[in-house]
Amino acid sequence: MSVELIWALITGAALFGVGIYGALSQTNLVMIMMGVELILAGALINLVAFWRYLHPDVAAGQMFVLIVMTVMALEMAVGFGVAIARFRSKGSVEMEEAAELKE
Amino acid sequence: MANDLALMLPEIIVLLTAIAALVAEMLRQPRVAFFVSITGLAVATMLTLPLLGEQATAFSDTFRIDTLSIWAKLILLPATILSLLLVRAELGGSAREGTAYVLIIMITLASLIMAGAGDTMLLVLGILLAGLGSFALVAYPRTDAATEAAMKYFVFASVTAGVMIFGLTYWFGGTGSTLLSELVILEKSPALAAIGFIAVVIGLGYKAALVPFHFWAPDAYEGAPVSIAAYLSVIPKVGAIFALAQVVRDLPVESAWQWIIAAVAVLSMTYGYLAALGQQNVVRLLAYSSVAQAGYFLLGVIAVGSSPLAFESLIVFSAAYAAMNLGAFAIVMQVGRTLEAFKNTGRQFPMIGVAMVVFLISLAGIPPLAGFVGKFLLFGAAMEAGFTWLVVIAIINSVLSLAVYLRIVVPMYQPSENEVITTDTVTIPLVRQVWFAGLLLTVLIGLAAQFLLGSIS
Amino acid sequence: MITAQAIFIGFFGVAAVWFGIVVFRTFSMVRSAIALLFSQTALGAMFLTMQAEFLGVLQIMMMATEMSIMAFFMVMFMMDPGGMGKMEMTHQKRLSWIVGLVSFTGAVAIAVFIDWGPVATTVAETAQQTEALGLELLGRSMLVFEMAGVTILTAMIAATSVAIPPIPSPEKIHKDKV
Amino acid sequence: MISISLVILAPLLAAIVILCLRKRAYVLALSSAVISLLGSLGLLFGPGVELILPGLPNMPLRLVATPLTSVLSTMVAVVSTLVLVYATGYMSQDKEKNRFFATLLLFIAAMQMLVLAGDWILLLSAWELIGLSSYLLIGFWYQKPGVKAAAMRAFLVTRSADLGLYIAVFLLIASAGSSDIAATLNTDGTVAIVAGLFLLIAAMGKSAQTPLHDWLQRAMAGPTPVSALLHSATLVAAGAILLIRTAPMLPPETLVVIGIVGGITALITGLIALGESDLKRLLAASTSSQYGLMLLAVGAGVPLAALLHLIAHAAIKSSLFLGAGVFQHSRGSTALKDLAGVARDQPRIFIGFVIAALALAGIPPLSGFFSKDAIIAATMTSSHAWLFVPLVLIGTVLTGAYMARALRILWQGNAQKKTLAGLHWMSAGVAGLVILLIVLGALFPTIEAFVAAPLPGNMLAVGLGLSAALSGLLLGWFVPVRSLMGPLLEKANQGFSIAGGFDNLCVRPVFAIAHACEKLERRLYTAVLAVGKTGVKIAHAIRSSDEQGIDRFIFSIVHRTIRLGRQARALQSGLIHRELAITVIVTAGLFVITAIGLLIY
Amino acid sequence: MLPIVSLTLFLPLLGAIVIMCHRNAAAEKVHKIGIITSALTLLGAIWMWVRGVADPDMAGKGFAQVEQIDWMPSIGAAYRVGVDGISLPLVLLTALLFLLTLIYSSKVRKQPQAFVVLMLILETAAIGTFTALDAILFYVFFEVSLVSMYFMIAGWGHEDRQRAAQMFFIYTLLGSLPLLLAILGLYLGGETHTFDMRVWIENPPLEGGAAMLALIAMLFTFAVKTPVFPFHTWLPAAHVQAPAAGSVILAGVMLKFGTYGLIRFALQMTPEAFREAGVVVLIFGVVAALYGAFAALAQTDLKRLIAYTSVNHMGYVIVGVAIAALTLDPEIRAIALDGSVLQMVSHGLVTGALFFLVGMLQDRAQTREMDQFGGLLKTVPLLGWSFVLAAFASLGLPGLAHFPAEFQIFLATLREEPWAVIVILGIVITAGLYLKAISQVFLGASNEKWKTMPDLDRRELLTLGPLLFFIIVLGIAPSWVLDVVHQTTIALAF
Repeated sequence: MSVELIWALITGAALFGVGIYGALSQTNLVMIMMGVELILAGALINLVAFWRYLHPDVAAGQMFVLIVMTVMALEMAVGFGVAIARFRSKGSVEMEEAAELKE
Repeated sequence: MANDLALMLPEIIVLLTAIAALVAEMLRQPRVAFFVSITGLAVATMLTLPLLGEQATAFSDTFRIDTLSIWAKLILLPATILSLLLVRAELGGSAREGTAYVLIIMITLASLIMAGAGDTMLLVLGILLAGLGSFALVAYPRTDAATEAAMKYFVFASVTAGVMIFGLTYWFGGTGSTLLSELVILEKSPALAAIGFIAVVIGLGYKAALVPFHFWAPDAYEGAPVSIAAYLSVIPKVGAIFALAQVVRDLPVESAWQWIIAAVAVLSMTYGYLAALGQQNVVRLLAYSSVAQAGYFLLGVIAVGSSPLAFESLIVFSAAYAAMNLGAFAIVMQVGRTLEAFKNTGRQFPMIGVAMVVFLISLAGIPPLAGFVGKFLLFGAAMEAGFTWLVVIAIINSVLSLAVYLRIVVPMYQPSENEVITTDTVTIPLVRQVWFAGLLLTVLIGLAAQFLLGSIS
Repeated sequence: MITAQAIFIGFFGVAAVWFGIVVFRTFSMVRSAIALLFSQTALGAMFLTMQAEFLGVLQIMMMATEMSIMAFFMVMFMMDPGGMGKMEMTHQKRLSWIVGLVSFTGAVAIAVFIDWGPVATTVAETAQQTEALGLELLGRSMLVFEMAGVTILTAMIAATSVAIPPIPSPEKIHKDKV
Repeated sequence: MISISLVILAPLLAAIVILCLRKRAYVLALSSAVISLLGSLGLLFGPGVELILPGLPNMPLRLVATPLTSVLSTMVAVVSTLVLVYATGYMSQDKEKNRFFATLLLFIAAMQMLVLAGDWILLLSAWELIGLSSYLLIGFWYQKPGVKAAAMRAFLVTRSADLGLYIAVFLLIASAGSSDIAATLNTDGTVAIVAGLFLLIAAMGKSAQTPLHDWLQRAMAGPTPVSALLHSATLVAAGAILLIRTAPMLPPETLVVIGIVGGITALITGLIALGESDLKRLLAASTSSQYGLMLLAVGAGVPLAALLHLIAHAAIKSSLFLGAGVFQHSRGSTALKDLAGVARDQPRIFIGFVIAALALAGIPPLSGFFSKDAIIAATMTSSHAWLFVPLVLIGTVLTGAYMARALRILWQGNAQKKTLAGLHWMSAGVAGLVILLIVLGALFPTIEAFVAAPLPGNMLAVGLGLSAALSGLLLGWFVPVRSLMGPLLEKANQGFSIAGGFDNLCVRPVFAIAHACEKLERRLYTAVLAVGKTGVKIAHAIRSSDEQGIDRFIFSIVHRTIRLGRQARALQSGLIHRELAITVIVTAGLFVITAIGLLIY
Repeated sequence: MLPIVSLTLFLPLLGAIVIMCHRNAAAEKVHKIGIITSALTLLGAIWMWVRGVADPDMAGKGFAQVEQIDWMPSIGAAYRVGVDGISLPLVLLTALLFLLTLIYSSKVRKQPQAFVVLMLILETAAIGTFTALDAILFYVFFEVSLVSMYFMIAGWGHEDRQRAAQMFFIYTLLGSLPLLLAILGLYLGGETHTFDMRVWIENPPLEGGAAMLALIAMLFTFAVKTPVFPFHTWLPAAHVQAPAAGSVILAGVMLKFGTYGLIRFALQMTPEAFREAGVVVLIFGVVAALYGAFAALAQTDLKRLIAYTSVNHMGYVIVGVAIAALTLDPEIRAIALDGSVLQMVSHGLVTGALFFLVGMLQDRAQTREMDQFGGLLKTVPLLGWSFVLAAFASLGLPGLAHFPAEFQIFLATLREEPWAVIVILGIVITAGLYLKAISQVFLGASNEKWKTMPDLDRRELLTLGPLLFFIIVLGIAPSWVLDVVHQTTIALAF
């Protein structure tokens, strides 16, 4: 067992926890997106740590990191697109105000 | 490599179709985009046929050309064509209608990729791609409802995708590979396998609208145009379910993955129908029904590896589901979104009445229609896998489902107080073609299920 | 045994987490965005520490761009640009806090209790790594790579189509005239 | 072969033809009766025949003509022919006479079938069919008040008792493995005792034995020829015939019971007859009483004596009834007080009536004398003579008494002259029967020889019987009934009903059960619900559904489900963070399930 | 060889399609097509009858006239139809009843097209249920009949039809799904995965606890369908609300699905388990028979009364089947089953006739309450006497249809489980209730209100005539049916 791996994984776990907290507690769409970014950051650090300390010769690990980065970027991009559309129609991206569709 | 490309030809054609449609849209030729899309998808379907019976992988095992993925193409591509007809009927003439076609084809591509995914990265990308297109489609009308639906959809999607990716990293840590086929290694650490699998269930469960990841679905379907809702309730869902089947194929049993699937199945079936029971809005009702139907799909997933019926049942039921659900939505498009609108339609328009009744009782699983054959196979598969109790719950839910679907049937044949003929219910040719095709398929799949079964095995 | 690497990892890790927490503790979105940027940069630094130089650099560069875009948007969508009013932007804090803590604990438990097997002590040189990644990209993961490309294309279309202002449909114009 | 089918088919076909043609009913009826009579005579003088017809698998239907059955068949044919002759006159004014004749012919066919049946299934069928036709005949004037109740009563009582026959038949078939009556007569042991007792129940029902005697008197609501035919010679006879035919198989234990039942009936219904105030009802009670005597004979182990009395009684009681019918036509009533002096209106008929009454009482040289003698002699040979002989003698005294009383009342009074339509037909019928009852006595030795069964002769019996009959007649003629019966009169008029009789003992409990079932139907699931009534919600669900019974249960489940659905929908708050929170919590549940699963594996 | 079974089976469906193609045909024409189709179907059934059930290859055992087409060979499901002595009489009965019902209903003017189409679909489903030799096919037809009946009640029923229809549907669907489970169990339990019922009958695939579970599932289904106390409450509700035609089909044909299934599935496919549970089933049968009789006695509504007597009569069938399951003696088994099958046929004829009669009465008087009538025998003699005849047949009078059947059932019962013969009390109670009904409705003084009530017309006579004829024929000479039944029942061995 290596201290580095554990520490890195704990960092990932902490980022994940913070991200989850953010995603659940924020009222603003953009802030929720930040929470998601943090969750994905946790995933990134996990992946890199696993690659480095367990499977350094597997390039797929790095590849996965790239994919996760892509996911982060694309979600941001489309997220902002949706935010703009929402802003145009409603003037706000507050989630609490988005409760027209319900039972 | 060339062989890989040949194996993936249908997907490539789909991609090219999307690009061609995009070009046509950019040239402000939505009609052309539409016809290009239809033609391209039809060609892709044709090109899938020679692959039947193939058992191979492409691109170093990252993509599987097997029964599931081939049949995903054969089911989802025609279903997409039908959806496109519906979309054309509803959104035709609006600005940037071609974008909708492009996005739809892209989502279909994503669903196909998911259904054949052999690599966790492809799974992630498939979910992402399907999601990205869906938000835009749901937000298409730009009304308050549509943007709200898109926003909720987006939040749900991004959070669940994040959790899923985070969980999947552990699989990489455990196996040292992103390939699904390497999951067998996890036999020694089932806890790790289980944790990763829950993450996958979260991601795919959201896509397939399984309880408890379904919350976006009713809102999104209600906010979106009906045709888009019809599309979203079928194609990405089937893709996600197939992806789940691909995942569990290599998952060691010790990870208790069957338990998770069973739990989610029970929740989905029961909650879906319970929630549908009180709906006044037919689209919402069908949304919840699609949640429940996703639960039924899991009966096939649970049997993967322990019953030869598993794949057959999944395929037959998804074909049936596609036919009847698209048909039902098509009729909703024609009649209206509320139960009020359905009053007396059965008497005024006998054909629409008959068609809707057929779709609904097929959804409820009454023979000899497609839904019955599908569910029957699913039940058989689950029983063979030793999940008789699950089948019992499914059967009890079938009774519940009947009550749900009768909620639509009953007003259709109830004489309304004022026998005014609602003139706004005009037959839209494209929609009529769709529900007619759905009707035909629903009946045919029920009667000639062997055609499917024979080709599957 | 605590190595220099471990110390750096620990340091940058704490930094990343700290800035991550700060994201949700400020009352201005701009500040949140900047905190997130720092957090991600710390993460990039961790990558560098873990000898994934290509990824580290990529992370820092990408996040810098991304966060600056985010900052623009902050300004656009912020109700209180300066964050002076200390307005509340959270709800169900207690539950979120518990869930966050439980997730953290769970993930830590996984990290600690799972037997991860033997640890590799050395990795390939940076250049070889990058080469291997390139081969992976155009070899085994070709399809994944291509899919990522398609996804980016779709994201562009999707983002554009939702973001551009709605054009009234020809029918609508016609109707309005009538 | 031909004659055996003629006997049954002739009346049956005639009935159908009458229903189709709807005219010339009496011609057809009479001719078919004659054909039937010829057929049975053919059987009587021809060789024994057995006709096997397809029936149930391995259980074919059989018609047999043994000496016993052909004698009975002849008796039925003769009596029915004469009754038909009478009915031609009696019914000449009735609009519905087609239906009458058709039903009557159906009845005759069924009776012949019963008599000639060679297997249990056919016997059972015939048994039930005569029940049906008697129902139809008793209820012939169905629009009159009281008639439908009488018909219903007759059918229900006999049918209830028929269960005994059903069970006896099942027992016999089960033990013998065949439905052939001849084959089952070898049964012995417990089965024979039990089956015998069940047969007795059936016979008690049909032959109106105590305590099932009540229906017969009520059945007098039907037309008189019906009474004459059904309630003297045929329908009631079925019970006795059944026992006579199965006598070879009946073990002593059963015979005692049969004898006791017969004796008690003879006593009780004799008393009822004595106290009766209606001529037809008197005759009906007398019928029960006479059949009681026959059962005594069977119980004493000499079925032939019973057979002889059966035959004699058939002729006697038919002529009595037919006479009563003429009186009824004459006075428009059958109550004895209305009939006082009617003898002077119809002297010729009255002569016949007197002869028949004397015959019934057992005055030589009429047939009744011989048959009653045979019964007394039979009981004296029985091992239970100490019980049976007094019973027979009392029965005989009572017979004499009530007949004498009736004769006296009919004789004393004033004449009311009135011409009657169809009187000559009626007279012909009565005359035929009276002649028959006179000459029958002479034929008895022939019958004895024919059936080839010894009959115990006993001079003491002759003396006892004769003195009993004479003392009965004298008592009846000279002593007023009130002083003769004393406190028993009241009871007799109520039909000696114990604890409310048939109505209270059977009908009410059955209806009570029925209503209880109906109530249960309504309450059943209310109760089920009450068990599960855990909260106000469910109680509300019950209240809100106004439907009763099980439906309520079903619908309350539906309501509960819908309520559950509403609660489920409430989860869908539209607020994404709440929904996400639910997702998280449920996912945590998934983790728990997984943990359990992992531990188990 | 002409595929007569399939032709007969699908002829009504063809007729339905023909009618659907004539979208604007007049009501008369629609009815004419319906009647012609069902008449041809009856001819087909008669042809089947003439061919008989003796299969030369099987030495009288098993099924005859088998027709088979692959349907889903990969899961062992095929289109297999055929008949044996148990199903053939029921097919004939079905064809006859449908023809008569269509004749009777030729006056229907409320959406005649849909009505006739529904009837014809129902006919195919009913014949299919009886002839199917494939479990899936059986289930398919079983359910289709359910759906069509639902629409029949909901569309053409009386006052409270929606509720009754819903009740009927929920109840019987809830009932039929366990059968699906049992079918799957049998399918998976066998060595070769097939849905061929003949294989299952030849070698019962399940044993022990699994067989018992499957049996319980099947018993539940068939108990609801038959119906057995306490699952019977849908029956009176459905009958009272259903149109006369629906009632006739429901009672005459569809109730037999339950008992037919009981023989075909429960008895033949899980015989050992059934033997173990036989006493319980027997008790249920006895209770149902007595309860039905008593409950009928308390009714004031004529239609409800007849509906409850169905519970009684079907209770006898259950008793017969239970006895057949319990006994080890093939002779007793044959007697019990002969009786049960014949009872099904005669119940179809008799109850059919009774429901027709009540329908006719209701058409005339718009009420079914018995105390509203009185003395009708005088006013409408034909109707009255027909009712009397049918009622006496129903109460089990010899010479009429029910007697030979009930006789055999009781005989077998006494030979196997003597205590159960208390069920025979039922025949007295039914006698009582029918006499009560007859005397209330038809006897006594005529009610002024109905003085002008018309007697049966030609259409009605044409409907009733054949039924009454067969009631008598079956009572006098049951052997022409029993011989066919017996061929099969005597060969049963388990």
